[in-house]
Amino acid sequence: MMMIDKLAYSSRLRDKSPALKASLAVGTLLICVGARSFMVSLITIIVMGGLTVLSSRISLLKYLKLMSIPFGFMVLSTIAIVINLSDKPMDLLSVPVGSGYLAISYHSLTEGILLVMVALASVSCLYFLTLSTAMLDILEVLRRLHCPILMVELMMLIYRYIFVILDMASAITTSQHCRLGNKDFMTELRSMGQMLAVLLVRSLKRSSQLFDAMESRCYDGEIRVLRESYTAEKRELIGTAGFLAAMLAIAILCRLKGIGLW
Amino acid sequence: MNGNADIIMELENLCYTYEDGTEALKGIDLQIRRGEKLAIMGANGSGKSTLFLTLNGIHKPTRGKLLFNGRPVEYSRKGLLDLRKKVGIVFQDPDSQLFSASVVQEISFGILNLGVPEKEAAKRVEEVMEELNILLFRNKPTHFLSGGQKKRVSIADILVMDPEMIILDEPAAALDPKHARMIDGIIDKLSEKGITVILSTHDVDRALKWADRVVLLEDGIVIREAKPDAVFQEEEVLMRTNLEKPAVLKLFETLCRAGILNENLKIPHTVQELEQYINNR
Amino acid sequence: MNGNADIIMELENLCYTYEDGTEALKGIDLQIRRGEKLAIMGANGSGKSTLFLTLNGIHKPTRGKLLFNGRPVEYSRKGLLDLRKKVGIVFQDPDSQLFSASVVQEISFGILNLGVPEKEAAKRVEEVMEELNILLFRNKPTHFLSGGQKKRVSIADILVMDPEMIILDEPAAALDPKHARMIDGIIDKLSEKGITVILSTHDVDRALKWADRVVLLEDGIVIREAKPDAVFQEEEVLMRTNLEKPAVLKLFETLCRAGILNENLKIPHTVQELEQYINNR
Amino acid sequence: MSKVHRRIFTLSVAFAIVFGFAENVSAMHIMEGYLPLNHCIVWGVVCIPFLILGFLSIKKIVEQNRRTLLILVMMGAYAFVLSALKIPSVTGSSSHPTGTGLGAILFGPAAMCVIGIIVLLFQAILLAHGGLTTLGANTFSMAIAGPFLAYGIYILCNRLKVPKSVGIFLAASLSDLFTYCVTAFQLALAHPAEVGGFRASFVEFLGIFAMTQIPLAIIEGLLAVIVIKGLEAY
Repeated sequence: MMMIDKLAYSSRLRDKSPALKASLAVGTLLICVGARSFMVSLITIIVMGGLTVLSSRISLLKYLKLMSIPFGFMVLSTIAIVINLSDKPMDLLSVPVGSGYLAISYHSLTEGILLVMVALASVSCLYFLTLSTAMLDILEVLRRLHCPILMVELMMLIYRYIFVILDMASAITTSQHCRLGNKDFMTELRSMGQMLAVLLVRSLKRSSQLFDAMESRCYDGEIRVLRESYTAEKRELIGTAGFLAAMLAIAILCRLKGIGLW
Repeated sequence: MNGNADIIMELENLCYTYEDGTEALKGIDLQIRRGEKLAIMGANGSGKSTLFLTLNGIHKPTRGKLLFNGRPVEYSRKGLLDLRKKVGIVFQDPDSQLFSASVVQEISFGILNLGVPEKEAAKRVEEVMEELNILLFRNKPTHFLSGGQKKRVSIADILVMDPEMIILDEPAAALDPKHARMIDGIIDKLSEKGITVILSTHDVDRALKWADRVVLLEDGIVIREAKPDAVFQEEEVLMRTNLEKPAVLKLFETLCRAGILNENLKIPHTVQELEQYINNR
Repeated sequence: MNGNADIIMELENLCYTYEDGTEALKGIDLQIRRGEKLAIMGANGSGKSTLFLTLNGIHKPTRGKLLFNGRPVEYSRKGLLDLRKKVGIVFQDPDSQLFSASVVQEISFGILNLGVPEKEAAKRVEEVMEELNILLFRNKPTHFLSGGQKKRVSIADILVMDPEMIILDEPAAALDPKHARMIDGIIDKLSEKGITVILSTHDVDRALKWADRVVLLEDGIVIREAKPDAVFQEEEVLMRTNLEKPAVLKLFETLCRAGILNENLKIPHTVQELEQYINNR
Repeated sequence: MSKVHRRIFTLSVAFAIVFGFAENVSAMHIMEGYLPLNHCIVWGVVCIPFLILGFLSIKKIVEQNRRTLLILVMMGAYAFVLSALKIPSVTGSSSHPTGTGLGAILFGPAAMCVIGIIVLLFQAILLAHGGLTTLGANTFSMAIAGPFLAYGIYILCNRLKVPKSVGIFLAASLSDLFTYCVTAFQLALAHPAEVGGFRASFVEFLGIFAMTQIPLAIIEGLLAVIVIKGLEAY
C-alpha cells in the first residue's frame, strides 16, 4: 500500500537537495499544466519518466503500474469529455439514443487525448518528486517556504503515526478475517466499522502516551529537531534552471505558433 | 479423507513472497501430526508470523502446496472459510485481536460468523468462558482488562469456534510468571482435548518442557526439526537461531560430566525432573 | 546538596491517585542509591508504570514527597525541566515514544530541548548513535526499523540527554534472545558509566543476574526490598507478586540439600556460576 | 462491419471500460493535471479563508492545551488510514472511503478542513490519489464542502430528533454524494461540453460518477453508523 514511500527511500536521488528536486518537479508540472500542449507533455513524460525509472530502482513495468493508479478517474472523466450528449449527430461518431445522440466530434476527441496526455505528464512530475524524496524532506521544503510551524509539526507527527495506525488497522483486520469476519458483505462491513471504532479509541490512547513520553524529554510546546540539509551542486542548479527555461520556451513557442494540439 | 489420517496438515515446498518482494518463506516442508504439540522457534523476522498466516489461508502461498486433512487447500471464498473454521490463530498482542468493547460480544464474533444460531452460540460462549475462567470479569469492558485477562479472552475467541488446530503466537509474552503459568495450563487443556497446538516462543525452557517437537526456522527455511531434547543439544543450530541451550539441559550435562548423575538417564525436561534426579541419586 | 550524597532519589510515603479515583501508589518509601542497578518487579497493574511516571515528574504525587539529590522536587515548569533533564524514561513500547520518522531528528529532540546549541547537539547525537550501533540504520525511516532497532533508538533518545538516572520499562519485552542480549549489553554499559539504572521486568532469572537490589511492588505498596538472592528465596512474597523462584536458586538449594554443594557457598546468580560450583566441587 | 455495428461495438467497448475501471476508483480525487492552471489557482484561493479559520481555531486549542496537538495528530493519521483502506464491496471491486462525513461528525468541520488538506497532500504524495495542482479543488470538495454539509445535516437531524443512526447515515452518505456533485461541478466548469456547454457537461459527469458513487455513498453511510455505534460502546 505504501509502495511510494518505500521506493522514495531507496532512490538514487534521495540525497539530492529536496528543494532542487521539488523545484524541478513542481516547475515542470506548472509549465505542463499551464501550456496544455501535446509537445510539452510528451517531453515531460519522457524526461520525468526516464529520470524516475533510472533513479529509483524500479522496472519500467512497475512504473507503468504506478502510473495506472489514477486510471479509473482518468477513464471515467475523459469519457464524459469525449462523448457528448447532443441533439444533432456529430462529425466523428454518433449513436442515436432516445431523441438525441451520444456523439463524438473530432474536436472533443482531440481535446480528450490532449487532456490525457497532460494528466499523464503531470503525474510523471508528481512521481518524480515522490519517488525520489522522502516525506520529511518535502516537509522541510515546506518549512523553508514559511508554511506555519504548527502545520509542519502536525504533518511531521502525522506522517510518523500513519504507519503505526496502519499497522494496528491491518493487524485487527487480519485477526477478524481469521475469525471469518469477511464471510459476506454485511459481516465484512460490520467488522470494518468495529475495527475503525476501536482504532480511533486506541489512537487517542496512544496520543496521550506519546505526550507523556515527549513531556518526559522536556517538550515545551515547540518541536526542535536537527535538520539534515542537502545542498545542490552548481551544475545541478544550472541544469534544472536550463531545463525549466527550455520547457518554458517550448511552451511559449507552441502557444505563439497557434499549434494548439502541438 | 485420503493420505495419512495422522497428518492434519502438510506443507510442501511452501513459499511466500510479499508484494514488495520480500521473500518471507523460501520453501518449507513440514508435516504436522494430529494432536501434536509443536513449538516453532526462530529469530524475529525468520518467517514465523508469515508461516502462521499462511497456515490459515490469510496468505496464499506463491509457490508450493498446503494440504489440510489430506486435501489441498482451495483458495476460493468457501475453501478459505472452511480452512479458517478449523485452524485458528491467537495473536501475540491481544490488542491486535480484541476489537469489541464487551467480552461476550468479542468471544461470540467467530462462532456467529460460522452461522451457529444465536441461542446455541450463547450457550457455547458461556461454556468457553467458564472453561477459561472468564466469568469473573465477563462484564468488564475489554480495554480495562489486564494482560492476562485479555490473553484468556483472545484464546476464548478461537476456542469457541471449535477448531482442530490452534496456533498461538508467543502466548506468554508480556505476562507475569503467574499468568504465564495460567496460560500454560490452558494450552495443556487444549492438547488434552485433542486439538493440535502450534506455538511460537523464544523461551527454550518452555519449549523443552512443553513441546513434542521443535521446528527451528531461519530466514524462511526449516533448519532443524526434531524432539526438543535432540534439537537443544545441537550447539550449532542453536547458535544460528540465536537461542541458548535450556538451563536444565546445561546443568544436567554438567552434573553428568561431574559424575553426579548417570548419563543414561532420560533427559530431564523441567527443573522439577532434574531436582528429582538429584534427590533420587 | 544536603542529606546523604549516596542517595540520588528518595521517596517518602509517595501516593498517586488518578483522576478517575484509582489509587495506583499507596505510600511508597524507597531510597535509590547513586549508580545502583535496581530491578522493580510486580504483577501487571501493581503500579510500576505509575511509579516511573512519578519519578520523572509526569505525575505529581497526590501525597508524600519526592527528593532528588537531597532536594524536594519542585513542580514548577523549571523544577520539572531540571528533574526530567536528569531522570529519563525509556518506555516499553517504542511506538509510543518515537515521534519522528527520522532517527536523527528523533534522538536530537531531547538534547535540543535542553538548550544545547545545534552543533554541539549534532556531535553528541553522532556519539550516542555510534555507541548504540545505530549508525548502520540512521538513514532508515523509523517505520522500517525492527523491534530491536527501535528499542536502541529509544534508549539513545534518553542517553543523549546525559541523565543521572535512566528508567527502563520492560526493555526486553517482545525482543528475540539475540536482541534481548544486545539490550542487556547496553544496559550494562549505562551502569558502567555510573548512571543509576532502574528496570522493570518479569524475568526473575534476569533480575537475579543483573540487579543490585530488587523491589517488589504489590498493589501500590513496596512489599519487599533487598538483594535479589534474599528476595528470591522468600516463597511467600514471590507468590504474592506472581513471581517464581529462579531456576538457578531452586537447583542450588536442591544440590545443597542433597549434600552435593556446600551451603556456605555464595548464592549463584547465573547458570554459569552454578556450573562452576559443580565443576569445582 | 456495418456502420451501425461499428457504433454499437464502440459504445459497448466504452461501457465495458467504464465498468471495468469503475472497479478501481480512488474515491473522487481529481487527478494531477486534470484542471487548467487558472482553475487550480481559483479553487486554491477559495479554500484559503476556510483554512485560515480552521488553522486559527486549531492554534487556539493547541495553545490552551498542548496535549490536543497530539490528539489532532492521531486524528489526522487516523483520517489518512481510513481513506487508504479498501472499503468492502458486493462486487469485489476496490475503492476507498472518503471519510469526510465521519471525520466531520467526529472532529468538527473546522478542524476537519486543516486535517483534510494535510490528508489530501499526503494522499497525493504517498498514494498518488489526487495531485498537487488539484489540491485546492480537492480540498474544497472533500475537506470543506463535504464536511460542512455533513456537520449541518448531523446537527439538523439532532435538532429534529431524528434517530441518531439515521442522522449519521444521512450526514455521511449525503455529504459523500455532495462531495461528488462538487467534483462534477468543478470538472464541468473546467471542461464544458462542445454542445450544451457547462450544463451538459455537468449532467454527464454527474451521470457517470453516479454509477460508482451512489453505492459507495450508501456503504459509507452504513460504515459511519457502525463506527459511531461502536464508539459509544467504549
